[in-house]
Amino acid sequence: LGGGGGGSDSVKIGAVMALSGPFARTGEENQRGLEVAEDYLDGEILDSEFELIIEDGESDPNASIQAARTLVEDEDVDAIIGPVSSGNSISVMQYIKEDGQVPHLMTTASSVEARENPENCNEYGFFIWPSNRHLAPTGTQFIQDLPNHIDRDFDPSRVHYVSQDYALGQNGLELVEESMNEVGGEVTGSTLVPLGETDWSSYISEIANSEADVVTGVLTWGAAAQLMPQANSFGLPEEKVMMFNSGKPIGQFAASTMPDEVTVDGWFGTHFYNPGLDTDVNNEFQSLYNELDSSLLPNSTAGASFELMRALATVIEDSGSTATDDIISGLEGLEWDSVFGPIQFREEDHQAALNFFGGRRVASDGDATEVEVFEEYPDVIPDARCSL
Amino acid sequence: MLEIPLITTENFITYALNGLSRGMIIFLVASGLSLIFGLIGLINFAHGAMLALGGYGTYVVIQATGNFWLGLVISVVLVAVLGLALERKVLYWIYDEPLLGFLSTFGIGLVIEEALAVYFGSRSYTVPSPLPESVQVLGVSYPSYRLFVILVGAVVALGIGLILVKTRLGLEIHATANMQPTAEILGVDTARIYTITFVLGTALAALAGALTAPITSMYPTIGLDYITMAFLVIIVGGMGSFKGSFVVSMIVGQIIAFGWLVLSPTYVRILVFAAAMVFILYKPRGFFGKAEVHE
Amino acid sequence: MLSVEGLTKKFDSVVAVDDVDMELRSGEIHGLIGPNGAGKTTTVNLITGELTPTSGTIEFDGTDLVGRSPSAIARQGIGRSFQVVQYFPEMTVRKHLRLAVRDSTETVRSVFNRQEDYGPQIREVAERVHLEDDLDTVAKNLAHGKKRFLDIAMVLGMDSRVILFDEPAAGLNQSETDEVKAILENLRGEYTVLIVEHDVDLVRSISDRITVLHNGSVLTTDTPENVVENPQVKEVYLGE
Amino acid sequence: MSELLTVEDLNAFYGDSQVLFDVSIELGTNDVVGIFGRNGMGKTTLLNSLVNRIDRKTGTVTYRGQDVSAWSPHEIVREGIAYVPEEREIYPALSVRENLELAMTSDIGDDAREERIQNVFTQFERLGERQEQRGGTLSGGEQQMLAIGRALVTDPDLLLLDEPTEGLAPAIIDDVVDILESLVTGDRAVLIAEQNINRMLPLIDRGYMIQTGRIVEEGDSDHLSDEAIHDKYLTV
Amino acid sequence: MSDRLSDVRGFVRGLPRRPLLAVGVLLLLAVPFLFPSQSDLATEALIFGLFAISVDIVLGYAGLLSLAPAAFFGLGSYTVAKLVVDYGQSFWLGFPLAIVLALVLALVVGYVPIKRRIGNVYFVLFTLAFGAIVHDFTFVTTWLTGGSDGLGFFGPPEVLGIDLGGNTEYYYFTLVTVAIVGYGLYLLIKSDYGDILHATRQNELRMRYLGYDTNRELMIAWLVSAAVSAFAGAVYVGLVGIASPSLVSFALTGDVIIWIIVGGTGTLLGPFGAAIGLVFVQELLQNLWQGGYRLLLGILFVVFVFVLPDGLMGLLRDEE
Ligand SMILES: Nc1ncnc2c1ncn2[C@@H]1O[C@H](COP(=O)(O)OP(=O)(O)OP(=O)(O)O)[C@@H](O)[C@H]1O
Ligand SMILES: Nc1ncnc2c1ncn2[C@@H]1O[C@H](COP(=O)(O)OP(=O)(O)OP(=O)(O)O)[C@@H](O)[C@H]1O
Ligand SMILES: [Mg+2]
Ligand SMILES: [Mg+2]
Repeated sequence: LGGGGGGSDSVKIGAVMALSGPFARTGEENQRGLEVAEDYLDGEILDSEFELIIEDGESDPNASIQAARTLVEDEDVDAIIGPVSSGNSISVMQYIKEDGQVPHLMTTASSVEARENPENCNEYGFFIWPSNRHLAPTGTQFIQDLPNHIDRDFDPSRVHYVSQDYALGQNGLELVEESMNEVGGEVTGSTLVPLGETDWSSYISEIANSEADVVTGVLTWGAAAQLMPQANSFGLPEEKVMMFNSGKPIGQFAASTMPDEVTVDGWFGTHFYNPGLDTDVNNEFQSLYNELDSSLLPNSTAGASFELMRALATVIEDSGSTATDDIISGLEGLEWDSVFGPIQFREEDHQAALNFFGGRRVASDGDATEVEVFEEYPDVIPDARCSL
Repeated sequence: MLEIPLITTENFITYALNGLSRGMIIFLVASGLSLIFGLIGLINFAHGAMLALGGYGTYVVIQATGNFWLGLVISVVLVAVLGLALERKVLYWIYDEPLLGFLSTFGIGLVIEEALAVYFGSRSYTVPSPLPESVQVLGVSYPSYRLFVILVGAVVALGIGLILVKTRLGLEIHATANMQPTAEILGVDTARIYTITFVLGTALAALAGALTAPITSMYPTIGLDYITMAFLVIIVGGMGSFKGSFVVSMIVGQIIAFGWLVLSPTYVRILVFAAAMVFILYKPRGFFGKAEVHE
Repeated sequence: MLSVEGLTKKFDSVVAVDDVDMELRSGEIHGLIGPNGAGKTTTVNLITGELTPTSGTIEFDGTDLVGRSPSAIARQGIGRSFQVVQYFPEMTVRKHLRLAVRDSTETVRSVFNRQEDYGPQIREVAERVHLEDDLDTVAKNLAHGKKRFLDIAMVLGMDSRVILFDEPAAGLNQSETDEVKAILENLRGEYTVLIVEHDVDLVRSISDRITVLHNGSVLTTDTPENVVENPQVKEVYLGE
Repeated sequence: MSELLTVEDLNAFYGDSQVLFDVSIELGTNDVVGIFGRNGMGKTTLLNSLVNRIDRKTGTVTYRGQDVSAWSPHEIVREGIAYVPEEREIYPALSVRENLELAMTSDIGDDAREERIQNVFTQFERLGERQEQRGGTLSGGEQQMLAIGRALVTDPDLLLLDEPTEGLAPAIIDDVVDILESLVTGDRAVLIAEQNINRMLPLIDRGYMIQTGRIVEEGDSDHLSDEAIHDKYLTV
Repeated sequence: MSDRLSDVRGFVRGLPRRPLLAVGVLLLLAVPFLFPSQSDLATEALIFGLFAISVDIVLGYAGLLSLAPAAFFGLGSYTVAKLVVDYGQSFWLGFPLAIVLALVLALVVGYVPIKRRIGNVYFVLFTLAFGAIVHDFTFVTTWLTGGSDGLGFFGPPEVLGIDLGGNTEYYYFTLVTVAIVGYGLYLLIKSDYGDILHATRQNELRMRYLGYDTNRELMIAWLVSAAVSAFAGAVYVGLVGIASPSLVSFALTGDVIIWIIVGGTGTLLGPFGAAIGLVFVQELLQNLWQGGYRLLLGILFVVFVFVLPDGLMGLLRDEE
């Protein structure tokens, strides 16, 4: 394995965050998670101040690569956290694999392309976010379990798929089709909304007229912020069971400025972060988060980068070294208690194993996010598909 | 592969209303642009930023008072005042240079959007709908806020259309736009006409922003997603033809509302842009524009 | 040399040019006069390709010009000046003439041209219109009369055989008008000239033949002496 | 004779170059006055200065006792002045009728407006035939008629005409001169800039001769019809 | 203020030109040695400089404001990336192909608007729509362009035993290509063709009646511009190793317009210098005020449009 800045005095960690462009909202929360982690660690690793250098990846693969390059080649960082989306992450992964060669901890990259394509996944990369192959079957399973929790007559074996018309949405569709087939159901139709679309009325009509009773899919925060209020105004959740993966809508309300008036009735989701989880680390995470000047609530996106930073600190503290090899071997198989509950970086493919649940957001009265958990899904991580 | 599904009357009405409300929103954005562009000849690229300001202004007032209508009025007035200041202090002397006009409004728009991004962050804000209920129209249930938007669009269209066609102000706007020094010696206070037109156009952008806020969510560059379409609409409708931008907005709204039945939505959008481009080529003066003028 | 037959141009309901037959003989100076709106400018625009005729033919040296672009027609050897002088305000007189003199069809080869090429031709043309001392003046700074001359010089420089002048003396004072007249006289025999002009004295004194248009149709084509005496022309145009 | 317009020590500039030098003229309420001079001597500039259509000027222009030097053009013309510019400046996209409508301020009643328009159509039949045609498609001469018509509909107290016969066919010039004759007999003041002095002499009460921006001669028709003056200032 | 300006002007004019040029060239040659950590950035700056020049030819000389330059830049990047990543072809094959594709696309897009002389304002909006289509298209056609993931990752090949993948090597490669292409454009513009464009801008009617096929002349400028933009995009993708939607985005178009205005339209050298300067300024500012760069850039741009519409070159050039 290659270099890494083992020799320098203080620990240097680089982050590529989407601070502008379509994923800026995710990037902002990722960054906030890092700030919380700095507070949490008192700014120190190995008893001396560590340096956190954040570069803007502009929500774009090419800018992300450039940012990573600057971090590795000019700043000589010991590890990189980020960037956000799969597309951006893939470009950085390829760069790390070929040239960069430092530990690379990704925040929300979830596409199959990033996680399973042997050209992309590599020995340097670690993933804390569940992959789409995680999300789709769990969501499908939850849909099958939903009739036990909803007092409505509907057929969980037929779903309509909704997402945005780009890689994430296109990939998600295939996976949902696959997992629906596995449970003997089907995807009866799909709506892929153009990027940058602000008026969703036609698509809502399409969804309303779909054959299926259940609507599912993956949404970015931006898309969810468009879909939810507009669908509510058309009364869509009264006609269809709305169940989305990837923390929408459960996390959505926490991490956006969705007003209270946007009703949550009829919206369901699967997620791995329960804000109500009563553990030391989650309580501290939440209180540090709330001290920051943010109108938002603690959420999984901030939690992800928070935990990546913690994991790095733990590994460096344990081995006393910032050498690339030492960090990677430390991370492999690392188990710890996170804001998501118990979690582990699997040795075979560097994917995090964590537990899921299905439920819904309920209207809250304070700043705490209330989540009603219907079902728990531990051990849903699929077999390793990428050998490093 | 194209497949044309059968649709029921109810669906048809819902789709048509979708198209109508979408068309009206496009029109609200386009109407201000059309005034400023069609009549002053200025490609006002800051229009999108004004729209965003209208939306954010409404959001801020709602945060403070909880009242949407107050937010709407205040933000439209404030943006109009900003438009007044811009026109009086900055833009008035570049009207006869379209390229410079485009560039300066491009710069001003950039500054406003980036300032919004720095201040509010790039996350989006959702504004609650002031009319959350649905009502029955023509046998289907439809969100009343969208019907309200349709109504406002229609009133704006009619009101401004009448001003342009029936009033002396309309004639003076035309005269000033085409040959300002001549309008002056015919007794037209052209400085006032420029100001009125620009401020009115800007206020319409803010109105569009405030009205769309409860439908969509606000983010700093939201304007860019609207104005490309709005520009095409006013060109296809015919430079300076208010009627044209109205009719074309309605057509585009309906195309998108029904287009997904036969084609994937992204391609519908691409198709609309492409069709508009072809149209510009074959009829640069647009649907309702007048024929080429010789010297 | 150049002949039009049955030339007609309709704008919506207005028939601006109505079945006009006209022939320019090689080397002659031909006047084209008529009341305002008679169709003179439109005729010139039709010949030069600015407008496409509704019907009729325009034949030049045995080829049909209808449907060709203005630049193609100009390259065939038909030059024109405009009712309102047309020039490049920010360029020097020398550059104007250089653009006129050089081969207008070549672009890329011009990379290898040198500054001093075309010098003699430019000087020769400038001298014809008395602009030789203004070669380095930027055109917008020229007096109005000299702008006129510059316009004419460009046409001469591009080596046309037929030149169409649309009101070359408009806006000129007497001495300038006389200068224009001298320049035009100078062209006789060398070029075939069509001149549209309201200064009847000017047209009469230099034209070999004059065509009178009225309401888009040819009233008469004749020698200057006969045209001025023609009662119809007097009635509709000269107004005596 | 009561004063309508007084110009004192007018200097006018385009950029750095001065075009008018210390020009002073005056005009009574019913005066018909000519400004004569060769091309480029400053006639148009003088008229433009009166209504403030110029980059920069010094000196005072007094109209009906008010100093209007710093007023904007529309404010000045609203005091009862009509201007027929040299370039005609017809609105190409507006119809003949709309061009006329535009010149009349909104305080004129509908009947009066229509009557004035019809008057113009009687004076220029050709315009009447083409009232819905767009200004830009009129021929040069037709545009000149429209420009004059556009001044007449305002029923001005002072009419400024800049070379009303330029670019017109001789027959039309006769018509225009006829119209001017009918105008000058009315109770309004007229200021005409012209090169074509002989046509104008019968019409005017007084005239000024302008030479490179300076008034060099002033007097009545008789005085100005002097061949010597013509030779000196008009021919070459 | 204007005193200060004329001081600057006087100073600059007083400087001997040739030695200044020599210093500039030496500086460019020495970048990898003087600032080894900045050579990537310097490479990017040079490429954007060339891109700015290519766009200046249509905007500054032909007078056509296109809002789609990024489409051609991106086309160059995507062509190379597609060949290398999906078809495993040679990196070099991408260059001629990129240029050919750009020429074809430019011809298709520009032919009718230029031929019909749809007018400046319409041309602006026409290209705005075209840019929007290309951007949307790049996102949807994942099978062709990789959608939002882009097409990557790859490095430039070895030539004559030199591995262009190294920062220094690629810098010199870029320097040489930019110098050659840039000088070629300079020659073209300084020749009679520059005058033809200049004159056409001022009075197209007159040019046509001088026998010039002005449509053809404008078309040539448009094609040259598109080809050079695509070429710049192709060089660029070798640097970053991935083609992604940001390369066809409106933001990039906005940037190139800003560079041109700040540098001075129709001066070639101005936009070139401004692009290079602003790329470095961006890097500097980004470390000082995260997110504020574009705001400052916007303010800078507005200041230039209103106060110095002739750009930096206008500031330095002699006044008549
Ligand atoms: N594009 C057009 N649309 C409609 N009518 C037109 C158009 N162009 C010209 N005309 C009409 O055609 C007639 C002839 O116009 P033209 O300009 O040829 O006259 P002209 O003889 O040059 O007159 P002038 O001496 O006044 O310049 C006029 O009645 C004019 O109104
Ligand atoms: N916009 C301008 N910029 C610079 N100089 C100008 C401008 N307009 C006119 N001039 C100059 O001012 C002088 C006077 O011009 P003006 O038009 O007043 O003359 P004129 O007597 O009306 O001539 P004409 O008989 O040609 O109409 C001329 O030398 C002319 O070149
Ligand atoms: Mg004519
Ligand atoms: Mg004059």
